[in-house]
Amino acid sequence: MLKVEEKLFQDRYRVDVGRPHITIKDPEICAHQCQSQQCAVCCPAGCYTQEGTGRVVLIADGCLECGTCRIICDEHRNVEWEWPRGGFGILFKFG
Amino acid sequence: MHSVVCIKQVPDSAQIRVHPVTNTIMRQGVPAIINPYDLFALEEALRLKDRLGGTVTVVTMGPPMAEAALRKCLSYGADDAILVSDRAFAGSDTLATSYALAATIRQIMARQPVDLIFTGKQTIDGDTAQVGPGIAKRLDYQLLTYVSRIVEVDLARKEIVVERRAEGGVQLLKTATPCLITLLEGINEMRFGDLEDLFRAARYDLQVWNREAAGIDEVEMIGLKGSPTVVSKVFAPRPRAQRAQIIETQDSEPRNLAATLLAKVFTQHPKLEKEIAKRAI
Amino acid sequence: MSEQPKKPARKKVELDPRFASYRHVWVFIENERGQVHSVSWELLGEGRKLADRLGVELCGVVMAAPGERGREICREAFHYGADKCYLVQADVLRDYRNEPYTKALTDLVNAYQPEILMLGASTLGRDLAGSVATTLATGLTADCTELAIEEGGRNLAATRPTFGGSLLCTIMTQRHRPQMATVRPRVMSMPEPDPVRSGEIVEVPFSMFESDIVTKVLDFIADDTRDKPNLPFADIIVAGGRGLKKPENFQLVWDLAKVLGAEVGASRPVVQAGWVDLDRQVGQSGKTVRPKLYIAAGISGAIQHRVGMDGADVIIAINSDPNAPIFDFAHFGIVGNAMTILPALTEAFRAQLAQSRKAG
Amino acid sequence: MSEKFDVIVVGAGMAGNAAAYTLAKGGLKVLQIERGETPGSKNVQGAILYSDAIERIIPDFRETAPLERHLVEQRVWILDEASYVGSTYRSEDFNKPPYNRYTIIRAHFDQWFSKKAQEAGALTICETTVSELLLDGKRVVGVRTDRKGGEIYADAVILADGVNSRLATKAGFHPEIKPKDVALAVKEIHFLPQETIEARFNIGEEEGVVIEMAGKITQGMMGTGFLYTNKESITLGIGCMLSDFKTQKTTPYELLDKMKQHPAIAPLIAGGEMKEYAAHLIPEGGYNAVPQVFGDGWLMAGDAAMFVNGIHREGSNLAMTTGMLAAQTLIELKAAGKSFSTANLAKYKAKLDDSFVMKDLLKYRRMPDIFHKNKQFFTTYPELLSKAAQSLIRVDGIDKKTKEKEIKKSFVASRSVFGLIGDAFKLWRAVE
Repeated sequence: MLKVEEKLFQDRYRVDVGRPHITIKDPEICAHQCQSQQCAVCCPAGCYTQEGTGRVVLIADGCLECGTCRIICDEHRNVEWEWPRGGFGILFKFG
Repeated sequence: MHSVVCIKQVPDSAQIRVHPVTNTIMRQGVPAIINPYDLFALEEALRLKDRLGGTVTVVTMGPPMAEAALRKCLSYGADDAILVSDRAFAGSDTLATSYALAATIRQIMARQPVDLIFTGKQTIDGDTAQVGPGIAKRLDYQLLTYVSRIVEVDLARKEIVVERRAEGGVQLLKTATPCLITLLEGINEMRFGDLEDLFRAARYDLQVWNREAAGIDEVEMIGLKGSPTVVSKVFAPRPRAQRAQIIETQDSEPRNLAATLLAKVFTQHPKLEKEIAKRAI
Repeated sequence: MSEQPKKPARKKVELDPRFASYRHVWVFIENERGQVHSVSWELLGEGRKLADRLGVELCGVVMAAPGERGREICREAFHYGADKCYLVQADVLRDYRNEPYTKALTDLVNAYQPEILMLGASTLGRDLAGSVATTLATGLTADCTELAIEEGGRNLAATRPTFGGSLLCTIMTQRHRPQMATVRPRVMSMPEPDPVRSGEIVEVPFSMFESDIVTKVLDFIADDTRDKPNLPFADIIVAGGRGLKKPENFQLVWDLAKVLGAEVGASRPVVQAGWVDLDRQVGQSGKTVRPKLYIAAGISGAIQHRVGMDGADVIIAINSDPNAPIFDFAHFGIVGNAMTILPALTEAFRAQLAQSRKAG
Repeated sequence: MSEKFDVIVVGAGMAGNAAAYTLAKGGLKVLQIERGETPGSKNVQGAILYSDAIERIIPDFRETAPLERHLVEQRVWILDEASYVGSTYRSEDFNKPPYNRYTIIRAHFDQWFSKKAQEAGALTICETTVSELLLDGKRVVGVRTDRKGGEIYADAVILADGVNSRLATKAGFHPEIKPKDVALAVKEIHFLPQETIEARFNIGEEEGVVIEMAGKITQGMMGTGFLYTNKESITLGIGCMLSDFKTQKTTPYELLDKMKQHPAIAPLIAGGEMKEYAAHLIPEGGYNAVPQVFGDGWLMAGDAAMFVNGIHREGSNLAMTTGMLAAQTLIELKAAGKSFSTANLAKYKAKLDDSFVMKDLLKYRRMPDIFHKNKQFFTTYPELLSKAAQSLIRVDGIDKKTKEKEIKKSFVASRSVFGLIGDAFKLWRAVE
C-alpha cells in the first residue's frame, strides 16, 4: 500500500490541537451499517483508516480540506464537516 | 504597565528541505513566520496587560516584508508596532542586532517609560539565544532567562518575582524592573484574537524606523562591520535516509529476533550497551 | 551569525592586533551546589584536542561559593584533561545569577586573555555566554556540534545546526578574541578521567558584595523527578502506538521500560484514546526528545510523530506493516507483532543486563 | 461596536479577489474575509490563468502579477498502459505578447491579487473563518465569524467561499453537492532546475507547455490528468468524478503515483523534488448543477456557484468573470440608489446569461451525463486508438490493407457498428 504520509510530510499544517474540524457523528453507523466504508479509499489524505474490528478511525490532522468525505457519505450523512478555525489546518505553500 | 516585545520574522524551518541528490537548500515555498518562541513572549506580555492594564509594543528588525509579522502581532492584541529597517543592518549578527534593538528601545523609552522587555528564548533559524542577553547588557538592565512563570509584578515598587528554569530545579528570583525577560517555550498558548484586533491590525499605520530614527549613529556597530562572527559556509548534513536494517531469522521466533537485534545493535553501538548497563535497575 | 546564509567572506580577515597575545583554551566548569554538570567534562575532552592542535594550555574556570568543593572540582578537571584551573570563590557566587557571574568571568578573561572560551549550552551556560560575549564585544557561536581549528590558521571553526537542524553552518570569529562557543550536553563524547593527572590551581580574588547585586534568589525548588515523566531529558525511551490495538497491551511497553530504566512515551492516537496521559506524548503537538535509544512499538511513524523523535541516536521500530513509514528513518526494524516481540525484547534485555552486572 | 460595510466578500480566491477589487475600484466600502493564513493558502488549482478574464479587471496585470510561463504548446494525450496517442499544437502566435495563457502558482497569485484589491481600498482580514450568514428573515444582513465579537453587517454579501460553500448550504441556498456533480483532483508540484525543464520540453526561458491527458491513467473512471510547466517546477495531477471514485478501490494517491510511473510521464519529472501534495474538488456538474446564484442581500460567484466549464478546463476565468459581474451589479444598483433586493439582484443573472459564462455552460450541459454514462470514452477507445496507431506505424511485413481491416474489426468487435455510430452521435451532441 503506498504511503500517503510521505506526501503529507511535504505539506505545511497548523494543527488546531484538541479541536479537530471534522468528526464522525456516530461511529456505530460506520461499524455496523456501512459496508463500503469508501471514505477510507477516497480521502486523498488517508485520514480515515479501517480498524480490523470494522470500526473507522478518523485523525483529521493531515486533512486537505477538500470535502470528499462529507459528499460521498451521502447514504448515512455521518460526517460532521466544518472549516478549521481561522489560520489553522492545511496551509498551501503553492496550492 | 508598558511592555516591549522583540520579535523576529524567520523562515519556517520545518519547511526547509534539502535536495536529496544535489544537497542544495530548497528555498522555494519556504514561508516567513513569526519566530515561534517569540509568540510565547508576546502571549505572556498580553496576559500581563489583561491583568495590570497598559500597552504592549512589538518591535522587529528586518526587511520591509517583516511588516506582515508585526501585523499578525497586532491581530493577537499588541497595541503598537515598530519596524526597524535599513540597508545598513544587512549582515548583522546577534551582537550587532542587540546593539540596534537596544538603541531602538532607548528611543521608545524617551517617549514612554518601559517596565518589561520580552524576547523569545531563541530563534529557530539562528538558535543562538544571544539577542536577549545582549540587549539587557547594553541597556544595563537585569536579565532573567528561561523564565517559566511570572509570579508577581509590583509596578509601584518596580519589582518582579519570577520562576526561572535552572539545571535540576527552578530558581525563585526577585529583581528590579525595568528588566529583560526571555521565556521558556510551552508555558502558554497564543490566544485567538478578537475580530476587533483583526480590524485594528489591518488598519494600523505602521511605524517604520530607519537607522537614524532608531537613534543609531555609530554605523560601525551594526551590519557586517559590527558583527564579529561571519558564516564561512552553509551545508546540508549528510542525509541519513537509508531504510532501517530489518532483523530477520529463519524461524522468525520472537526470542531469536530479539537476540539477533540486541547483538546487532550492541556491535554497531558499543557505547549504547554501556549506557544501558549503567542505568538499568 | 547572520541569519541569511551568505557567500563565504572572500578576503582573509586579519586578527585585530589588540588580541594578538590571547592564548590558551578555556572551559567554564559549570557547577551548582558542588554538583558539576557533565557537559563540562565533555567540553574538557573537546578542549584538550583543540589545545593540543594549537600547542597551548587547556584551562578550567571554576566559580563557586566557599565550601562548595571548589578545589576538589579543580582537581577533577585535571583528571579530565585540564592543565590549569582558575578558581574564583565568593559568597555572591552561591546560586547562579547573571550579574555576579558575568562580572567575574569578564574580569578573568580581560586579565588572563584566552583565545577560546567554551561553555555548556545549559540554561546557565547560554545565559552567561550571551552576557559575557556582549560585554567583551566578541563573537559567540551557540549549540556547536563540531569544533575544529581552521586549516593553516588559529581560528576556531565552529559548526552548528541552523534553520531548525535541517542545515549546518560553520562560523568563525576572525578579528576578535576570545572566540566563544557553547555546546549542548551529550553532543561531544565523554573523556575517560585519568586520576593520576594533576595541574596548577590559580586562586583569583573577586570583590563583589551582595548589596551591589540587584537580583535576589528567594528559593530553589529542586525538580521532583519521582513520578513526573521527563521525556525531553530521557536517555532511553520506549514508546507505544495504535499498533498495540488495546490499552491492556500497553503494559508490555511499561514492562520493557522498567527493565531498561527508560521513560515511557506514546504516539498521539493512544494519548487521545486515553491509554496514556498527555505529558507522555511524543511528536509535533507533544514533546521533542533526543534520547540515545528510542524503541517504537506499534507506531506507524506518521509525520506528526517523526518530527518529535527522529533526533534520537538509535531508533528501533517494531511494526507489523513492512511499509510503515517508520522503517524509512529507523536504524533497526523488526517486522512483526509488537505484542509478541515486546515481551521477547524485555527478556533479552533482562538477560543481557543480568550477565553484564555479573561481569561488571 | 460591530462594523458596517457596503459589501462583504467571503473568500480571497479568484472570484473573491475579482469582486473585492472591482467593488473597491467602484468606490464601495468593501470588506474581504479570508480563512487562510494569507490569500491563497487554502486555494488549489492546476493552475492556468486565462488573460482574457483578468485583463478586463486589471488591464496591466502583466507588469506586476507573479506569472510562471506563457503557454506556447498544448498537447493532448490519450494514454494506454504503456503508450499514448497524442496531438500537439504549438504556434508562434502564442509567442507574441500580449500572451493569452499563463501557468501560475495560486498561493503567489492570490496574494498579489488580494494586495491589488487592498491597494484599491478594500479592507482584507485573514485567518478568520465566516461560520454563518446573518439573516433577517430571508434577507442576508451580514456574517458571523469564528472570532469573539464576530458579527459584521453589510448591505450585501458576495459568497465566493469555494466549491464546498458551507455558507450557502447552511443558509439553504444551495443543496449539498452530489458525488456526480464534482470531481476530486490530486496534484503534486515537483521542483527541477529551470534549464532541465526547458531542455525536456524544448522551450525557451518564458515559454510553457500544457499536457492534457485522458485514458487508462484514470483506471476506467471518468476523469483527466494534466501536467503544466512552471518557471522552476512542474505541476501534475489527476482528477476523476467523485461518483466514480465512490464505486472503486483505487485511492487518489495510488492513481497519481501510477500516472507518475507511466513511461510517457516519468522521464518528464525524473529527478524532481516533490514539495507539496494537494487535493481539491472541481465542480463538474455544468449548467444543470448551477444553483440559485442571487437572493435578498446576497450573490454567489466562482466555484461556490459551480461555475466551471469542465471540458475546456476553464474555472478560474469563470470565477473572475462572475466575481466581477457580481461586483458591477452592486456598483450599478448603488449608483442608481437601488436596494440589493432579490428583484434588483436579478440583474446579476441577466449579466451572467449574456456573458460567455452561461453560454458555454449551456452549450456543454449534456457533456457530464453523456460521458458519465459512457465510460468507454475513457477505457475502450484509448486502447483501440493506441493499438490502431501501433499497428499502422509498426513495419512488420503485413500489408497496410490488412492492417486497416484489422483495425476496423477491432473497433467493431468491441463497440459494434451501432455502438460506434451511437458514440459518434453522442460526441457530436455533447459538443454541438
